[in-house]
Amino acid sequence: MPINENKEWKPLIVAFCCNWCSYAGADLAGTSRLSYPAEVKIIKVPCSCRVNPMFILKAFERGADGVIMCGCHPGDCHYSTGNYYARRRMTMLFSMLDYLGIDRQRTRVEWVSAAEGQKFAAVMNDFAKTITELGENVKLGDLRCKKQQD
Amino acid sequence: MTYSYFPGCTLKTKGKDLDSYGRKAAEKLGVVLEELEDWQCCGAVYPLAEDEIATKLSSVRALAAAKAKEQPLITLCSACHHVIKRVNNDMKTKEDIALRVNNYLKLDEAYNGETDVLHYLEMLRDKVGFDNIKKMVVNPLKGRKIAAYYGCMLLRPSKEMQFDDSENPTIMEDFIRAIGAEPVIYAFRNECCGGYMTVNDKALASKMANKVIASAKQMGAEEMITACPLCLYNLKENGEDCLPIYYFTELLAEALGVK
Amino acid sequence: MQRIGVFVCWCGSNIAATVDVDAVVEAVKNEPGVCFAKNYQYMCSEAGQALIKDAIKEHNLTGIVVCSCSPRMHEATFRKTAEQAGLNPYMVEIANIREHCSWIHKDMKEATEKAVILARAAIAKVNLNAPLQAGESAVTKRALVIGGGIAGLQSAIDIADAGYPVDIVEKSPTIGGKMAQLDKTFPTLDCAACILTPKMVEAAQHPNITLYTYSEVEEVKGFVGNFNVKIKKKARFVDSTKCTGCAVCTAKCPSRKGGNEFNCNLDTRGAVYIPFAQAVPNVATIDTERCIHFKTGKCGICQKVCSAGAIDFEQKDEFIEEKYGAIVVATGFEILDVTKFDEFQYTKHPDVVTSLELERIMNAAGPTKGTLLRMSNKEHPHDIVFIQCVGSRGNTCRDKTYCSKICCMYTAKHAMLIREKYPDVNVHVFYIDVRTPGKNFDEFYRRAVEQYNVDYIKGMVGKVWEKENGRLAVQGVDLISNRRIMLETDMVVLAAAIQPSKGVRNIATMLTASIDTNDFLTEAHPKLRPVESPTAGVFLSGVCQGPKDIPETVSQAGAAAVKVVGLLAKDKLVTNPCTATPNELMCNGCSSCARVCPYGAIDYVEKEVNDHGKREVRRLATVNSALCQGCGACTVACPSGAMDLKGFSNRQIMAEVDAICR
Amino acid sequence: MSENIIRISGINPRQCMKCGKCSATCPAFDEMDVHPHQFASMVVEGRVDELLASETLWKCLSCFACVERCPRSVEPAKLIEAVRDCVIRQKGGSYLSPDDIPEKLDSELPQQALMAAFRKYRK
Amino acid sequence: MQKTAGLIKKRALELLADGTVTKVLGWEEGDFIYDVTPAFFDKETIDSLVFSSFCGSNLSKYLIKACKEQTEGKILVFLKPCDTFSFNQLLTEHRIDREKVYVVGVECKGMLDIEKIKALGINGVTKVIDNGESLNIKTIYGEKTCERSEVLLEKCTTCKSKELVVFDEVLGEKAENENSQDRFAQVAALEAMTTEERYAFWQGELSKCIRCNACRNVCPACSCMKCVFDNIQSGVASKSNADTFEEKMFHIIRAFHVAGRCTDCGECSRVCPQGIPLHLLNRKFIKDINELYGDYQAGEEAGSRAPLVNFTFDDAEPSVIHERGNS
Repeated sequence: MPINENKEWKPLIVAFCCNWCSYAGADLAGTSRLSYPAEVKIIKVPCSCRVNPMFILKAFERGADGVIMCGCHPGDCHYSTGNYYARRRMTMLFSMLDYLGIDRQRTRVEWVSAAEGQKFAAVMNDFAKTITELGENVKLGDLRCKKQQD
Repeated sequence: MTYSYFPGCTLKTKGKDLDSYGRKAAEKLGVVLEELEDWQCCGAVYPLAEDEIATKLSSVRALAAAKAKEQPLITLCSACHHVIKRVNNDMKTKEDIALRVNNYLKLDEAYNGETDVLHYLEMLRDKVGFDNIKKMVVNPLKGRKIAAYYGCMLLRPSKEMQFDDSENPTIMEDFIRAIGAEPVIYAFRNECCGGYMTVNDKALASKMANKVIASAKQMGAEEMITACPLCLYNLKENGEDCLPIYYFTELLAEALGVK
Repeated sequence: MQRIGVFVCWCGSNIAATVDVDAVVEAVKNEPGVCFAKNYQYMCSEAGQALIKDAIKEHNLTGIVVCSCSPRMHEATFRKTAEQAGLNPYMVEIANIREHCSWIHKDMKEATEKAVILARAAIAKVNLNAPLQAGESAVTKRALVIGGGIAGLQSAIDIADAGYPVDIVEKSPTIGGKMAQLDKTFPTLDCAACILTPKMVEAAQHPNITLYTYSEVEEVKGFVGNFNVKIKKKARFVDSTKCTGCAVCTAKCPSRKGGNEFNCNLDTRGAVYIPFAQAVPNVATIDTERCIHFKTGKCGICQKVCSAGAIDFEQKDEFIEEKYGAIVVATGFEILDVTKFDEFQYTKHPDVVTSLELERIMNAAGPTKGTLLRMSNKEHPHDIVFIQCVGSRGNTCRDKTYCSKICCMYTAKHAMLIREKYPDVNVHVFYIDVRTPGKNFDEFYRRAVEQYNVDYIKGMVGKVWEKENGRLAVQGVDLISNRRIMLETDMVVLAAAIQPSKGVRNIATMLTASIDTNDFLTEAHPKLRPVESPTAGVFLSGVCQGPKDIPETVSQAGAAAVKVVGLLAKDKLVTNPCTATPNELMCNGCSSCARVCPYGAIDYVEKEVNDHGKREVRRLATVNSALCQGCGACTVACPSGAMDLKGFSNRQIMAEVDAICR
Repeated sequence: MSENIIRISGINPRQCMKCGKCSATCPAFDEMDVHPHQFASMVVEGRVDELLASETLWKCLSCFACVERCPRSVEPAKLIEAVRDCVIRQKGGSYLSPDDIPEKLDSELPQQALMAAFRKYRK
Repeated sequence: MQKTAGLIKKRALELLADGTVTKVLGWEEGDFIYDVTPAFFDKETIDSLVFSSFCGSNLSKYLIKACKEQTEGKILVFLKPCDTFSFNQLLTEHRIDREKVYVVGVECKGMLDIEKIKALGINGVTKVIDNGESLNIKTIYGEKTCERSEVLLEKCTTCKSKELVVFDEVLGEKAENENSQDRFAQVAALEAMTTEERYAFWQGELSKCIRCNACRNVCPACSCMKCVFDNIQSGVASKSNADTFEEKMFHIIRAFHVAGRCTDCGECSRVCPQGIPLHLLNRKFIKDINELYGDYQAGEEAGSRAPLVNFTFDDAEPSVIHERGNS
């Protein structure tokens, strides 16, 4: 089946959702028929603390234009403390990407509970809009491709 | 034991006794107090407004001078102690205030609250030790029933002053015991005497002083001590029928035999 | 190489109306590993499941992908289906093309494209799936209850009644806890002893309950179903098998200066003592800190007067090791130290007391034999002031941030009891808010105001001091009339905050149960699992979890007991197979994983490994799969990637990323 | 205007739980028209004009009893000082003028009393 | 320096002789005096032990393997102040066995960078005489002088500490850490740039990388039994698949893996043959950690909990990164 035939450019967005809150929040968005762009593709993980920064980098390297991670609100983690570790890890990773000059808007963390279908859809709409405005992500791929002067 | 010493303006004039006896007693105790050169008035009240900088500068100069000498800074007047200790705390913990003060003062080296600020009483308790003072007393003030008047400024706010338990202080009572007298504990020892109203509302100042004096008398006090020239003035001048009231340094000098 | 079947569900029109299910089948047919693909109207129906089972058998499938509704809906269904067809249930993956696709997109082309991508991601993952076996672990059919107050007793009795043996460990010489110190209970005003002591006796006599009083938990090892606990039975220096509780020794003991804790130190007790008349066990205990014999080697009067020969100065601490399947924590509370609130003169004046002290003063077995007297001069008081929220609801270093919950009600109780018994006593209550949610609670409080004329003043007290006449001056404010209140009173009663018992930190550490910033134990879920700790097999009962009154405590104790019984009723526990596993050859033994594990599931062993022929002893992480809940925190903390999570491995997730981004 | 008070004082008046302990503790309570516990809610409600006109500004002793005993770290003395500062920082807002001083002097008055009065009551 | 070198050799001999240690980990001179490399010595070879201003290398990492192999007796190791932080960090991570090591702390006033010396046009160095602020350098072309501060290793110009945080005994004279520059100044300068400028900077630097792995091999924190990049199962290393992921992400992932564990010893930059300022990646994390989670110095205290395996309930949200740039 042909994909992307002469269409306007559409971003590719990967969303990591924890099983207990955010994935259920996404389900609720579906049950409530709240639409958000089809560019968003969800990967289920047991907890936001399962998200290895390498997964995010891998997504970018493979052509993702934006990566968002969703987990339970701090304090509500099914495993009590997972999202606290995730919060530090993601803060550090995002900071490093920003430091390298990769657009800081391409990464995001949102806490979405199982009851927040509305929020899930709103977040995805907003994130997709931001990424669409930013355009294609080429920087990370080109990070080591400076033409040598001599 | 050598310390920088900040006497403050009142101790050079109306509160001379607090200073002179303090120095004599210190000498006797083997404590060297080096008066800071060119110190300026601390400002008498600590500016509570977060945006006040100018009124904190003179305290910072004194603090920085002590830092340069690598000495803790000793104060004697309650008001000076309150102001300097709190300004020091601001310099230590409030980044924006420290930044603005340092930008303004342009000291050789930025000051960030490094100096240890000690009240004379704290020096007696923590450095000399009341037990040692007891040993050095030559004229124990036996049988004298003395009420310690703390007032507000030494104790509060306790999280900044870290002087003693603000509701149940013991340092002055321990001091009284060390010089051989009997401390009298009374309810209003840590309540304000209203001294700072003395200029514009004498009636209020006097009303409040009376409460303190009555409270001390009720518990059987025969005399009072304080560390604050303003409290001393207010209790003595605005209070009705005040008990004999002294600076604590005067009784210390007396007990040590250097009065 | 896997042999994968893909089953695309129409979900009637729920999916099929927006996703071109035929196109999806076509698109995934050539994906790596796929050897069968089909769509069907209702995959979860009997017929749909039969289709899956037939395909598994016919095509020898090693894994399946079902493109359907959310896995939260039917993953369990399809796993069972697979299992019935002889396939490992963990070889099933769901592509959520309903909630995450057909229901949120309108454009068919767009939705179909997305469905294909989601299917591809699931296929990529299944390619890397491995059959997983849910583990099993045996359950020791015995429960431990830590704490012998009303919470612990109720849990223990309920578990014991269900037929399981229970041990209660209580650190003080008797069970009964704080409730034993209370006089009357709200809102019914029945006597605490009358309802508690029968429970104490019941626990002591229950064939399934063993009491370890004057004992402490020393060490906890193991995991749900299999805890190994070491209990220290402190030496009482009294042989409890011989002691008859006659109390002759306690009366004759010459060391009588020390405070009596049971009466909040308002009176004294001997160095050999029985905390109170109804103590269980009714056995004396020698307090070695105060005993003349232990201090000087002389005395020994108790030994001489004991006709049973029960006094044994040579007794040693005893250690007991026991196995348990479940542990209930019921460590209760203590009263906040109010000496930091000396504006109320608590340390200075004996007529300023805490509410618990007042309970003892009002109690017939208390220091005044139940007569309300001022502690300073043992005279009848004419005025009493109650101050609420002392140490509760504040945010300074001397306050607790929470509401202690019980104070409003017990103060109303105290006020009412005093007015009932001594109508001449004026009672004033300074309050910030009166909080009385509970059955018949507000009615109770209103009775105090309306029938008993208790003077409730909205406002706080700023300072209390002694007057010349020995009475107390109370300076407060009435916020309703916006005026200063000056009262002269005979007693001041402080409603001090309650806080978790000090020992709870230690116990929480041993159990790897988490505690919050106030030292209350954390529940697994604040709404849905309120009596379970996040640590499997550990249950919470009473105030150790948060402030609560007696009825709530008893309900929670019962709930915890049911959870324990539910656990002990099982012969085997099935463990989640999606657990973390370390690769021994890659493990650095650096402890990063153990530091982030919320369950204490990771331990270290020194083990010889054979690294490509090289044998050496290394420090290696091991995961106790019975404790591991599969969150994956450790997998990211591990720098070498030695730690991986079954069912959500690094490669599996990377493969999904790849498939989505392809 | 409320924002100004909040900025100068560095205090979040919304932390107040209206327990009244500040007023219960204040030694100058009876002299005041607006009482310490009212300051926090009046700042929240934006009733700053009433506060600016209040006698309380000149009766507060800055003895920090309210600061010390407030269970919610609201520190009413700081709010009062912030309002007082708003008054004296205005032109003509000074409460004390040097001309008033001579009649108030007596031979024993320590200078810190004057210094303090000037610091508190004028800019 | 010469005096300390003498003391070191003397102490090594004594400790070997009295049986306190059976092996010595120190430095050995190569063909040139500035060509100093880590080496193990025993009684026979101890003569080649040297200590000079070119002993910049951090010996702590070599103890991981040595501890495993050491069956009895102790290993003597010489650690400069900054090296002791790495040693502590390895202790925290249970990679080395404190019981098997005898640590002699060697005071240090900064080590020299031969590349900087060469850049001043001073070649053929045969001897360096330390006069405090200035250096007399003997070369085959005669004697030259230069300022000590001009030719310090990068890591020494921004020395984090002259404190030895772990040792059994100390040799040499304690130096003051007064001239050290702010070690976060360069990071702050990069942070102050626009996104595009930063990108250009890093693209320029990282494009120079030849993936020689020197940084990884020298790093005391990069001591995994098996590196993720060498492990097919990890999903990131895929040399066989013509996959460029590893190439592109190597430095980011490496920095992340050592975040909170890196003691800022500066070895990565020192050994990089392409002169990539890799320490600026690690320092960025250190600076962020200090600013967001409170000051933390890896290795300062053995057994401390690294910031990325820790948390507080009110940590900053990741959105601070977004907000920071917008202000």
